[in-house]
Amino acid sequence: MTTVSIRSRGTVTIDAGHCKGCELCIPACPPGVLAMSTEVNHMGYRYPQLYAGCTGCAACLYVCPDFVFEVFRFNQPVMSDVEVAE
Amino acid sequence: MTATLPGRAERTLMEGSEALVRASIAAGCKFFAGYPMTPFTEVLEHFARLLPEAGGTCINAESELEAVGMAWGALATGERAATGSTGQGLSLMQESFSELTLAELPMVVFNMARGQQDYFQATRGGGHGDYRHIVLAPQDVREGVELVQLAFFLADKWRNPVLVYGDYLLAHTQEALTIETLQFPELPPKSWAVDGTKSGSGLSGSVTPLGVSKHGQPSFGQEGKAQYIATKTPLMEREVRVETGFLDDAETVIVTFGSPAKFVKYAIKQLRADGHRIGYVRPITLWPFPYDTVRDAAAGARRVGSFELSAGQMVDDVRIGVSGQAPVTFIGGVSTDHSGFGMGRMLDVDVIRDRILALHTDRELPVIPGYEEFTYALAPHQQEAAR
Amino acid sequence: MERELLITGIGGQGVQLAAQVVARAATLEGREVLFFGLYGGMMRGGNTDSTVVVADAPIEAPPVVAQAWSAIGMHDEFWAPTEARLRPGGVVLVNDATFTSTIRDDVTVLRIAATDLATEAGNPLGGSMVMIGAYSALTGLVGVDSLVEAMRASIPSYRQQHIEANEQVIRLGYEHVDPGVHPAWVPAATNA
Amino acid sequence: MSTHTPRGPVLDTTVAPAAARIVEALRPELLLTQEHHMCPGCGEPLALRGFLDTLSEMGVAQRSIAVAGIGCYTSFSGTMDVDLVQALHGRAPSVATGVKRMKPDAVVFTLQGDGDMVNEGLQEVLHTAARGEQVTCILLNNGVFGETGGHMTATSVIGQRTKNSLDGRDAEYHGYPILIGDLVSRLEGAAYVARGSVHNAGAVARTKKMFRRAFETQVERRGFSFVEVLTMCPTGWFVPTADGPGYMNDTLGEVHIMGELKVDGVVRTTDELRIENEHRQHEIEAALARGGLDT
Repeated sequence: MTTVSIRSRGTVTIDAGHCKGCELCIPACPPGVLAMSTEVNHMGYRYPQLYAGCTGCAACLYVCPDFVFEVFRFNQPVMSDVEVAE
Repeated sequence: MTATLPGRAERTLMEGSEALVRASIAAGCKFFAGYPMTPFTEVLEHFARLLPEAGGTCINAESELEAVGMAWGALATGERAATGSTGQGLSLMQESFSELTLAELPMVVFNMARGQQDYFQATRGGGHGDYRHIVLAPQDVREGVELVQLAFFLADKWRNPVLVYGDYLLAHTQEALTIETLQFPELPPKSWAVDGTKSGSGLSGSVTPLGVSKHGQPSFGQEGKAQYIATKTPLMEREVRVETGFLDDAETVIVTFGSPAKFVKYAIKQLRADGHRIGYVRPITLWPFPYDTVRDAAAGARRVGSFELSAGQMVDDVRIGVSGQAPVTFIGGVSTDHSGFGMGRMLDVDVIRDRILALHTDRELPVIPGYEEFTYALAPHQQEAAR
Repeated sequence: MERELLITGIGGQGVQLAAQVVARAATLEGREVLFFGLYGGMMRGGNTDSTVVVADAPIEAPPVVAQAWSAIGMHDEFWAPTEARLRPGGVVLVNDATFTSTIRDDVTVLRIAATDLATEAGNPLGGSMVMIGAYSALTGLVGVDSLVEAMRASIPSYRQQHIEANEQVIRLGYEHVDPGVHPAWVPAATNA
Repeated sequence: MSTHTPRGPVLDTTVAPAAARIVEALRPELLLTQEHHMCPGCGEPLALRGFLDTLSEMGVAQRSIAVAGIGCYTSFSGTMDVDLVQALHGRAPSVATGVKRMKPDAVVFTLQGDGDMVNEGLQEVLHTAARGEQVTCILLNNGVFGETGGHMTATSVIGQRTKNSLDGRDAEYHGYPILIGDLVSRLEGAAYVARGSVHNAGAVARTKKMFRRAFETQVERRGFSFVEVLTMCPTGWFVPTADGPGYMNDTLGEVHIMGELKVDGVVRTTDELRIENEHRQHEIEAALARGGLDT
């Protein structure tokens, strides 16, 4: 394991309960910080989860048919130290 | 040498079409859209000429489908609006007529029919679903001026389309007239109309034939909407209007409507002068049909005749009204002029009088010269059935 | 009292205009008026008929009458149905220039050479205007001044140049006939 | 677009962060609820967000009137916070005409699908455009009847498999698709005509600008305006939801070429549009890489 420092300029909230699992947001995310859950929501759909590195660009929101994203931009970038496999 | 009768000098000689249009404007009509078709065309022409002067808009729609849609949009904003055509054009509008009823839009529709063969279309409709339209059938231009204004009032009163059923004669006959604006009881403001000002407030509205409302507002649902609309039908049935004449001691009762009624009444007056006990019932509203009046008239009569220029449509309603109290005979017939737009030779007081008298004296209906039996055109197996 | 006037001829003779002028003149005089024109779909040469009903009380007659008190015949080609509708004792005015048929003898018939009179006055198309002028003198159904006023209101804007010539021939027709030979109204009605 | 694999723990996205400002709200201001019954991966809500937010941003929301056709999108009739007139299938442009003539100061727009506009009501939109009616028609074009379950429409492209063209649309048998935007752009009364899409974030942003130009055209009374939006219908196309954007771009997108088809009365050729599209796509990708789209 090694620790890397990842910079996030923004973040999103995800209303997972309204997600229908279409996965359009996953490839739409420029920094690639969204991945589908293994769990399912109450409707039986997998939903996106956020990892460190969001830029707050809103691309996920633009392509989300179910309006589950809300997009925020941090006043100051947030640094996260993340342990990753080598 | 000009001698003017007092109090009548204000009137002008006016074509029926123009009178109906001026009556619409007097009633506050602000929008009209139509597509030319004989004999409705002049109604469109007069709207195109007169409505802009009165601050309204008339669009020469590219089709009947579009005409009724445009009027639909204008009505949804709360303005009084109308469309029209002949029965043929109205056939194209039937889908909208059905759904306008569900959308509760108070559309006034002019049918300048080519004959009286649109009775079923007007009273039963060619559209889908459960719906009824009040149908007003003026006998002449003067009455048309009143009924058009009544049509706009009733449409708003019931939030339901109202048809004015006219014909070639009504559209083209000229009479000396003044258009007087009639007063009707006040109606509540159209809080249901949309104008855009409630958008974005959380309280936006919608005008829709569907059973849905805006999110968070009470909604009928599709089934509920159909049931709600059905509750209006028996209430609108109270709007029945009818004229009767000579019924007190009538042995024969003739039921007749629209322009031909004027011919029938004239003929009956002549027959009365000769001592024949004949009376008439003239439905002014074709729907609701004056079943009770027909029932009462038939109660003391020996026979009932239905005179209409069709293959026999209103006669069904006459039979319902008579309810078996007396035999019902259809004494009208298909009768158009050679162009197919106007009315044929059956529309003649002498011809009509002969038919009424034949019915009254239990004789066979006279054959009208030139109105051959067309059974020769039947295929052999059909001819067999005809025998 | 209801007075019916049938005008018949062939398209282009001014039948519809003549009927409209009579109807409008009667309107100007405050009468009840009903006017319905029928023409065979052709602008020229087809049959053309008009019905005018004038009354001093609301009209009961339908716009196509079975029986008529009077008629004007501009041409005899389509005349027969009109003649059949005349009541005994009725009155007929015919344009002698283009109407040669004989007419049944239970009606009063007056023949005038309307087309010739109009041509002499320099308005060869004014025959129907001569006829209604003459009809005014013959019956008094409408006054001649009313006819002139009604004619002015009936001529479309693009034909205004014909107004003076038409007035001339209406009055010519009026003066050509002895007034009041077959009166439409009992005196009390016109004095009302 | 994304080539990275997410790393580290899943972040908490259930609550709004501190020390941050909202860039884009959860749902459009003019939607009464975010819930709807569209299928997973449907493109229609994306277009909906585009024009609703545009109305809000232009400050004309409080004088806007929608006229809805009949299709899947009709279910938004009850959730858009916009005064609305529900029209019959195909008839919305005429209804909008009547509305606009009576309320000339309102921003009046139709919302129609390709079955509604290009099949049932083709004459309506053409006549309304030709009249130069001061309304905006919005077409959600996915090349199928979504509501009935994926049937061929007048805009389905050659080779497209639908429930009633199982072996693909065959020109000889089924005829050719109608390029409605191109058709409308040729009409003199049409002042602004554009074809956008919602198959990726860049396209969504670009389409939103089209909505703005269209509504501005109407507000300035410059004539009829028209925005066609290619939308995904993975259900009706019988493809996985995630494949929707790619399928759309490769099929509908190759025939119904995106771009502004008519601006200020000038019609642009398909070649011009193709060149511009490549250029635009590079720009948008670069912008996204920099961290955001300036909409």
